[in-house]
Amino acid sequence: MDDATISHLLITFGVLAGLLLVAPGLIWLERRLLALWQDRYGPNRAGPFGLLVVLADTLKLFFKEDWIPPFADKKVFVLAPAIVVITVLLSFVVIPFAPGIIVADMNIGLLFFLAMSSMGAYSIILGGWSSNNKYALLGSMRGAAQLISYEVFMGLSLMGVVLMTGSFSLIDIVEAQRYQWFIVPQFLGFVIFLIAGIAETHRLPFDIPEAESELIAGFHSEYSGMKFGLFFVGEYIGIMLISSMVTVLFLGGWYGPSFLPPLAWFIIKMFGFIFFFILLRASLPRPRYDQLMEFGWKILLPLSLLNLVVTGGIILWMNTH
Amino acid sequence: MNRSDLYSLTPLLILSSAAILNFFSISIKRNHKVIFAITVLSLIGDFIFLTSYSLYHQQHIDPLLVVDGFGIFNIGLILLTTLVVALMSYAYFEQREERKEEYYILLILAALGACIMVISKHFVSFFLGLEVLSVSLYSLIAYLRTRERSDEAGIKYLILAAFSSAFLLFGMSLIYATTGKMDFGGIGYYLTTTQDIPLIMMAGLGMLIVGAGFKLGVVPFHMWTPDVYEGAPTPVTAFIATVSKGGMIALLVRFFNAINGYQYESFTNLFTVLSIASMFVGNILALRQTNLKRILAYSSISHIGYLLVAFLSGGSMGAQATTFYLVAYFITTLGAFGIIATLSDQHRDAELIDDYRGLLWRRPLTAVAFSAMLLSLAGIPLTAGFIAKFYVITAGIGTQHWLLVFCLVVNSVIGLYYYIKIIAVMFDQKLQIKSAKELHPLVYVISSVTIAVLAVFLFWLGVSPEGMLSLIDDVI
Amino acid sequence: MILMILILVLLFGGIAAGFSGRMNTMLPRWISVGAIAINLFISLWMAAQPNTNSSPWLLQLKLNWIPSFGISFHLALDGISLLMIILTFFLGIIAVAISWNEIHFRVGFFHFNLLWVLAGITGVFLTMDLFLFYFFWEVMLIPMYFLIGIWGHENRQYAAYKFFIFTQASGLLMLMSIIALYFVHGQATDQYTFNYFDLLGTSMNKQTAQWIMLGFLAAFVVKLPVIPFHTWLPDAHTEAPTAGSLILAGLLLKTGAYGLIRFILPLFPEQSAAIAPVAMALGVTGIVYGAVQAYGQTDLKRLIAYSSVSHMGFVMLGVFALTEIALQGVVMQMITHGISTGALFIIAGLLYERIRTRDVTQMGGFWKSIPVASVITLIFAMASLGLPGLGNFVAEFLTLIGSWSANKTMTLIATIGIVFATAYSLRIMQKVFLGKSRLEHHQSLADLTARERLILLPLVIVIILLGVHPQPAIDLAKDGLQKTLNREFQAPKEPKIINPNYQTLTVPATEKGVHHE
Amino acid sequence: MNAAIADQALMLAGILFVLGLISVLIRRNIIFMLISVEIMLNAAGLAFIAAGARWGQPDGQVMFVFILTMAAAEVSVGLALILQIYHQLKTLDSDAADKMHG
Amino acid sequence: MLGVSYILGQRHKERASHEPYEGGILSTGSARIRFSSQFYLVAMLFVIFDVETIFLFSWAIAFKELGWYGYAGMVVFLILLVVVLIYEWRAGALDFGPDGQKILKAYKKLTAKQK
Repeated sequence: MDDATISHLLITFGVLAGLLLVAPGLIWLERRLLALWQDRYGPNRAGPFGLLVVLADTLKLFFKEDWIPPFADKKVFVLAPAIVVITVLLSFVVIPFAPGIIVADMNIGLLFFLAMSSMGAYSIILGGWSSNNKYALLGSMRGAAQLISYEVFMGLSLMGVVLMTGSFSLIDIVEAQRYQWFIVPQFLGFVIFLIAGIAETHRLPFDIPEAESELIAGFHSEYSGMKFGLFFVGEYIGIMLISSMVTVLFLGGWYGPSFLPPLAWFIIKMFGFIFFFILLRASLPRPRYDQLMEFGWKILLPLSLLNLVVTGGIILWMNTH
Repeated sequence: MNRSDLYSLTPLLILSSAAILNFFSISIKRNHKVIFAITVLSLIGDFIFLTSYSLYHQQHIDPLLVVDGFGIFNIGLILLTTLVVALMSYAYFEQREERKEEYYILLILAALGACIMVISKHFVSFFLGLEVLSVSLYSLIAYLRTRERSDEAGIKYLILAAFSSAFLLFGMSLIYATTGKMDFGGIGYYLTTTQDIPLIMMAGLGMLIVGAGFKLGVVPFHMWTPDVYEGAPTPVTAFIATVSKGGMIALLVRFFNAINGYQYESFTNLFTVLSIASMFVGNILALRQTNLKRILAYSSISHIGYLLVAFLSGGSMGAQATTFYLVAYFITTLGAFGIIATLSDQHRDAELIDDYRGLLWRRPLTAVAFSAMLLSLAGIPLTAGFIAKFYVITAGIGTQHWLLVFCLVVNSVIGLYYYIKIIAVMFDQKLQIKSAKELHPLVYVISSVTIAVLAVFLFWLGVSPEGMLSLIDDVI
Repeated sequence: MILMILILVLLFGGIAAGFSGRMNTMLPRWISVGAIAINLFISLWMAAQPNTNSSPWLLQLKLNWIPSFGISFHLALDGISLLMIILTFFLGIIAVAISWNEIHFRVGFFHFNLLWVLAGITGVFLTMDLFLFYFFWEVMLIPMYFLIGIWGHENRQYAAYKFFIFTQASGLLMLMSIIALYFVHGQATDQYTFNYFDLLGTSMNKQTAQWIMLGFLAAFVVKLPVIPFHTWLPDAHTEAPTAGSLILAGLLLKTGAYGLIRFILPLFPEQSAAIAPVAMALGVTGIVYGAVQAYGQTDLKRLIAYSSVSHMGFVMLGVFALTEIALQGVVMQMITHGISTGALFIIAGLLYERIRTRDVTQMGGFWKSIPVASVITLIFAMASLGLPGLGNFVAEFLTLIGSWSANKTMTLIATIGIVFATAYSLRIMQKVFLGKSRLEHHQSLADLTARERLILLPLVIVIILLGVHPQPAIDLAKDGLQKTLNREFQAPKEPKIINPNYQTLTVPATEKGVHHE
Repeated sequence: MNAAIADQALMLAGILFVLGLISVLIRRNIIFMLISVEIMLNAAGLAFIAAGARWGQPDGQVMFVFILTMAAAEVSVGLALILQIYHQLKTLDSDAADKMHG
Repeated sequence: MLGVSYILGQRHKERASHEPYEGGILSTGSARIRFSSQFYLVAMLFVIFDVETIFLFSWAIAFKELGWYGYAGMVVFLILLVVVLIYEWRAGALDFGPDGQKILKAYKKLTAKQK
């Protein structure tokens, strides 16, 4: 094993460990923040500031009954939560945290990310369908519809970035933002991507597939124990993923004033968005399902197309003049 | 792409624009008449535009397309056929479907696909054209949603067409893997410079033929034909029988001429077997049918067999015979299905032979026109079908394909039997009073005039084919 | 141009008759009679012109039709054709007249078909382009099919099918041969044409010629018909309406015979000589078999139909005897058989109109109630058995003389066949007109009406005329037959072409370059 | 990519194609038939990519995109038809969809 | 993780363990229910538009080389997309859930009749 391989392995496991450690932490963070904004107590019993609640939750999940409903399609039932985590984790492979800190620098990084996030739809569909439960099924249908719809706009909204960079490689994209973050010329794209990103992670306010008040818990009604845990963790890693993507694509990735190291900038920006996500949860009501879908198809899609056309035109015009 | 390329592609652009215009029109307000008018006018306009080309027009739009006389002729044929189909669709759909507007969009798109096919000289354009055609056809076939057989026919066609597309594609990819070329000319060049064709290439060509055979509905890939013919709305059936198959034939002619496929005995043998099998199976199975659409389906199988005789003759003679046969077959088939469409009522198509009992006495002109169409299919003089069959036999004998010609003759006689049977039913004196609730007679005027024009063409080609012959001679 | 007019009059007459049938049932009849009468008049006038030509060709017309294939609209008329078209129009008028009271269903369409059949037949007799020949050959089938299929008797559908498919199948074989000949000639001379005269001298190897000839032969022997291809004939003749039977027996069969003389002999002289013994044997078999079968029939029309088979055997025998006299006999046979058999069918039809049956066993003793009809029947029955003084005698006699020099055994057997003919002819007379009356209502059996007499009388006159003075007919056909046999058949010399697309001409008198006997 | 790998990919495509073919022939559920056909199409697409890689041309990939598009269109129409059939027949057994005979 | 949980997890069996959880209410009927075909429609829309984005992707990556010419092509393509979108919109494929206006209209009509 040479140095390159070792450092590569280190990065890989570093990223993996980081994610798996941070994700549960996010749960605590979210609850604390929600408590803060909504003026109530968050977790505060276990450990200082209730920090150990994460550990307690995890332990609890491990010791819960590994319940597979007898009426469920067993293989698929087990497979579904695994898919969530795997796809989300795989997406992180292409994210450049800082120069040199990337698991795999693919020249089609962006496409890989899109592909992986599409895969997420499978877990919802399979999970809901295999549960053999009406609510679960409905939730999964809704979720899938929402996911694939927003998938379209997500891809389209990124095209502006691709146009400006001329590459699908995320490193190239970050480097293209050395002087100007894309959030400025691509503000529309940024907004659409953000909305689509929230929908993709089915976070509040777009948590239609789960919608406790309507569907109990949506597609994962029948899940419990660690399998539920996986869905849960997957969701939080998803938040991180979207936050990192926004950072990479629109906020110049690791670039920032040089008093902090690049990785730090990256993490700051990412957490900024994570806070934003939690803030959304704290402040916005859930739209109706049909409103959500219509909003996507009737407003976001035309907007993203418009964004594409205008961006292309302007770039070309600037090139020729 | 430059201006002359665009000029050469204008017919296709007009078609596409017509489709988009229809989309817009539907978005604004659904109106059958408006859509119908747009469709018909654009088809007519397109055809008129087409006549502005010189017959010796030759424009290579590299690497995909070539607009030459043969292509222009075939596009013209497709446009006119589509026009006729559209004309006969009005009455047919007016009384059946609530949402009849999209039909015309699909029809135009299907025609567009066929047009691309006949001018393609590259696998990509071939495939694109074919798929535009096929995908439109799936929906067209299943257009009458409330009828059970419609869906069944649609899904059958879909699965088999996709199946054959897979064969076609795999064959293409094998050829591409061996030659590194996807344009017909490049493949032809490869073949001329290679002594032994690699096995994988042969396999590729074989799969290509299988795929094409499915679309053409030659035996043994014919299973879909009768069901689809029966299940599809009658105008669509007419479209499948003509444009869909004709486009494929035109493409095959172009492809085989480009790669000079006639010099390979294995291919000619394969096609000979396909041809003979199609003739016999088609005709023999047609004998025991009682459903007219199925009869015509089986007869179309055998007609493709006849066409392959001309196709196999190769050379310009073969190409001309094929083209002329296509023209005659188009006219005849359109006429026949047009009549079925006009006789159909709201609930079902007039597809049983019994529906035609005594037709000669109920609607003499219709019956005479129908008889003419059937006789043309049988290849009886005074009709276009006769000259076409004569041409095919001439081409076959000219290239010493005695076995094929002999089979053709035998099959003509078998075919005659069931064509005559239908005619016999029509002049059966037992009158059958049909109590069909009919629409406003004006609705039928368009269809009737169309059929009359077709019948006139049929006789005109049968009596004085010289004009068409020299036209075909010029374009090939 | 006259030749074209002959066909066009019939075609347009047919269309006019078809449409007028919707207005009035009498109109189509008159239109048909008029159209055919015009043609008959023209052809008789042509026959009356003295032929001063050295060439057998009296008239010709050549228009470009499908030049891409070397197909022209080429009509020509010689003595044989002239005889045949006169017969066609003569029987055509009779056919219209006989249907006057018989056909009430869709009169217009009936006459349309009738005239189109005649047009097809006329075309066959006139055309000098092989493609055009095939074209007309097929054109006459469809209307004939309708005639049988719509207005025929009980079993009409079956008969019509059988007729159509037999003739169509054999016709397609002929088409193959025609095209093969076209290519053989084209490859040899690089001149691709369907012109009869150009194809005449085509040189080809024996094998090819053999096959090509068989194709032609197939069409003609089925049409003629020759045993064993005759099975369509009894059905078709029996089931057809009277006019249909008349045209079938009188004209359609003659197209087969005409084809043998016009195409087989000149195009394939050596091959015809080679198969002559077989062909003659088939002919003779036909004579005997037809006669025997005829004797055994109880259905009157079927009986007459089989007698046709027998008579057509003579044609086969005569043609392949390959002598001029025999051919003269054949031409006479074609005419006289057309008239006599036609007349017999008419009588059968008249009887059927009266007693609604064709079963001989249910008839008998009609002589008393319908003497005129009986006498006329007697005349034609005698004609059929070859009584001297009637046309058929001349025909059969010439045929037998002609074939005697070619093949004595065959001739002998053929002569025996005549004896059988006597048997069945007399049987008709005996069963139907003599003996005991079997039906109750025979008393009320009406004799021939004036119209019916008017129809049958010309037939009687012609058959007697041909029996006692056949010379004009023989003279007309002579020249063409001689040339046919001597392989001196040549195209009429064409004058300077004025307009290549449209040239019509009558052959100018006395061409020096043409050989003359 | 060198020719050997391209050949292997081609081989894989061939295997996939055959699997799809067999599956179309033995499956009776229409949806599975559709899926099998899709497998065949994708096998062809894979073969194109392999072939394109072998010659170092992008044409193979272009073709794959087209195949993808067409497959998508086909699936859309196919699903719609299957829905319709399910509404009418309450089954997706392809043997049930044989109202037409002859 | 799943494996660990399987080993550590407790087991129990109770009366309602074997029924689907529907908020405590006893479930009726199978979960294989028919639901709005709108979902299929979404699937198809997705298939159409997602595939179209593939073309946009490939254009975007080669955007600079293609220049105005490619841009024009893509604009035409986008116009097609938009036309299709408008069509879908008008055809009601984008209307998820019931349309309040329509219901109101229908209700008014109904009440008007009753009066």
